Formats: sequence, C-alpha cells, structure tokens
Amino acid sequence: MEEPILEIVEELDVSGVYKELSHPASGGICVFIGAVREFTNNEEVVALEFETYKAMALKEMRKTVTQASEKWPVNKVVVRHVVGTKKVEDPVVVVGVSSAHRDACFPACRYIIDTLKQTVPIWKKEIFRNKEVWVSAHP
Amino acid sequence: MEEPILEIVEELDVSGVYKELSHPASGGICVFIGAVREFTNNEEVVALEFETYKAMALKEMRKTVTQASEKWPVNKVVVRHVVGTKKVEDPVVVVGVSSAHRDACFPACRYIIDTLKQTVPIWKKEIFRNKEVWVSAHP
Amino acid sequence: MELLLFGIAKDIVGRSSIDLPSKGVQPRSVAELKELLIADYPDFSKLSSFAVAVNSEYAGDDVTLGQDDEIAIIPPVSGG
Amino acid sequence: MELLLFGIAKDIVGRSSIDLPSKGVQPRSVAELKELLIADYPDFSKLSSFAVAVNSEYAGDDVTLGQDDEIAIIPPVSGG
Repeated sequence: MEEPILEIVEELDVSGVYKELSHPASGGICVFIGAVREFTNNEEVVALEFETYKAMALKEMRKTVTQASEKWPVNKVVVRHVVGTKKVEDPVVVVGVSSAHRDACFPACRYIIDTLKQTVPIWKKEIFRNKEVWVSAHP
Repeated sequence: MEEPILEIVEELDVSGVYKELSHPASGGICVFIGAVREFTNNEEVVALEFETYKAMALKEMRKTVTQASEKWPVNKVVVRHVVGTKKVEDPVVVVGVSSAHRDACFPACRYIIDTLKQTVPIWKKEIFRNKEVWVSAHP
Repeated sequence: MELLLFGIAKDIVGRSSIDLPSKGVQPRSVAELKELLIADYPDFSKLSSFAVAVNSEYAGDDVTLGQDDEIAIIPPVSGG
Repeated sequence: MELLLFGIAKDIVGRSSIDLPSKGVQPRSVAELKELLIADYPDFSKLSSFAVAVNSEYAGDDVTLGQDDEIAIIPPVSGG
C-alpha cells in the first residue's frame, strides 16, 4: 500500500478522489461517500455539526487503514472527513480504496467506513428546527 | 428508485458521478470504477479495446439495475461503460448507487458490477506487445 | 434474416454480419442456428461458450427464429 | 493535568477543557477519573458510554495517569 491520504477538512470536494486513487496496478476503485440526509426518524434535519479530536482522529484513521491493508491487498487509500456545519446533500466523509481486483477494494472500503464510525473520535450533532441532538450520546 | 442513468460512452469522466447520485434522502453513495490495469498474468497490457452490442447492452443494464432496486432500497443509479480503445489507468466502467444507508448502496453497487460482467454484451480485447486476446473467449 | 456478430465471433466469421440462409439452409431455432454456425465455422466449437440473442434478448435453444428477427451471436462477455 | 472535552462531554461540563485536580482530588487512573467525573457531573452517567483517551489513544480503566499526559473524554463517536 502507498502512503494513505488521511485528512480532516472544512470543505470536502469529492470530484478529484478518483484521480487520487488511480494506479497502474489497480483495476478496481471503490469509493464511499457519506452525505447529510434530509430526515432522521421523520424529523427534518436543518444541518449537521461535526466536531473532532483531530490528532486522535488521524491516528485512529491510520490504524483502521493499516488493518484494512493487512486484510486485503490494497494499493491506495483516501479517507477524508469534514468538521463544521453541513447542510442536506453536503458530503461529510469520503473513503476510497484502489486494488488490483474488486474483491479487495469493496470489502476494504466497507471495513474502513464501518470502523471509522465506531472508533474515530468525530461527533455529530443533528440540528432540527426546535432542538439539537448529539447522535448516539444517550441510550 | 429514480430513472437510472445508463450509458455507453466513448469517453468516461467519473468526476461528476457524485453530483449525479446526490439526493436529499441518500446518506450513502457507493461508486465502483473499473480501470485498465498494466499487467495481466505478468504480461504488459498496451491497451484494451471494448466493443458492444449497444441496444442489448442498455437493455441488460436496465434489467440488472431493476433487479438491484428490487433487492435493496436504492434512490439513484448510474452505470456507464466505455467502448473503443483505452490505455492503462483509463476508467472503463463506473457504477454508482445512492441510498438512505450504506447497507443498501454497497451490496447494490457490487451486485450491479458483478452482474454486468456476466450478462451485459460488452467484449474486451487485451492488446499486448505481440498479440491480441479476446478475454474469456476460450477455455 | 440478418445475423450480427461481435467480439471473437466477428473475427471467426471475418465480418460483422451475415445474411441467412447460409448455403440455402434456413435455421428455424436457436439450436439449429448454433449447429449451422459450428458446421460452417468450426472455430465456434473452440469457444468457452456462446449465446444467441433474438431481438436483443438472450434466447434459449428452443426459441424459434422468424424472418424479421434481429439475431446476434454473443460470445463470452467480458465488460468491466 | 489537562482534560479535553468533546461533543456532549463539552456540553455537560460547559467548557472544552478543565484542569485537574478537581476539588483537590487527583485521579491516578482512568477508572478514578471516570468516578470523579460522574461524581462532579452526574449527567455523565446518563450517556450510552464514554471512553477516555490518554495521549490520543483509547485507554482502559487500569491505565495510570501522569502529570504530563493529554487526557480526553470520548463520548460515543458518531462520525460518517
């Protein structure tokens, strides 16, 4: 695996991710983009606010990508997550993996986004019309 | 599912696929890009040449996408495949799916590319330095 | 009855389409068409497999062929 | 010893960091820190869970805390 691109950014432009993942030995590229949805449990979401513990988030991203590269033969990896306030349809995270065959890039991409959501210290507050809720904070 | 975008194209620009898949009810977008690899069985590939039976290819793409939309709740789908001669690192196919959650877009995207490779009448010739081979034609 | 040829099928026959009947023989079904092709072009029997499409849909061996059908030989596909 | 607070932990305490010792009590381990926090801010006991990071690594209850460690409260994460 080449050195992965791991970033916390204020603005996320996903249009160039393909170029970053392109590689002469990669026949397959899998990209996941997470975006702000309009409704949560039938309540209209006005915005999402993301906060992170940046130094630790980058460390945890690196651990996750290393684990993925030990499980599957991947060539290039990009993980970018936003901080700040995001509106409906804005992208908030992009995970991209390139590998020789799609048997590797699909599960590696899925593994990285699944693990990121469980371990990387990033917190999301849902802003509704009349309230704000830190996601998953309470049982 | 909205009307899918199904195309056979001479030039494939994947940078705008995210915008085409963006949707207020879609929290997850999964994109697969197939690209030309440099080596097949340790032989250097100079180029790939793609040929298609276009009318049938578009029909088969539509069947595949319909099947995927019956299996998983997807919002938008894009399938674009190239024809003509492509060089190493050129993208040759893009499959993109957006859905409320990633539990739908990942398997739907995988299903579409897997099925496309089995049923859609597109043929690939590998051009090596000293020979040309129609892929999968012979046992 | 026009027969479209793609990929290696085109290379075997040397043309991208042929008119049937071939040598006066008119295939009435997909199975007969396949037999006819293998008889005329033995290289078809060396392929991993090949399918036939009638009016741009995969067609099984028992599908009958009509004068106005668009028929295509579909060698093993390899897109993506 | 500085304690960093994020997400709902920041809201509960009302600040993004606090200096320890708190009320003269100096936690010697992650477990002691958690007890201290819950005693001072009972709302911590209402969370689904919360973890502690020492020098930006997740730390189990028995990890000891030194004066120069960077310690952070990690409420349930929800990125992506």
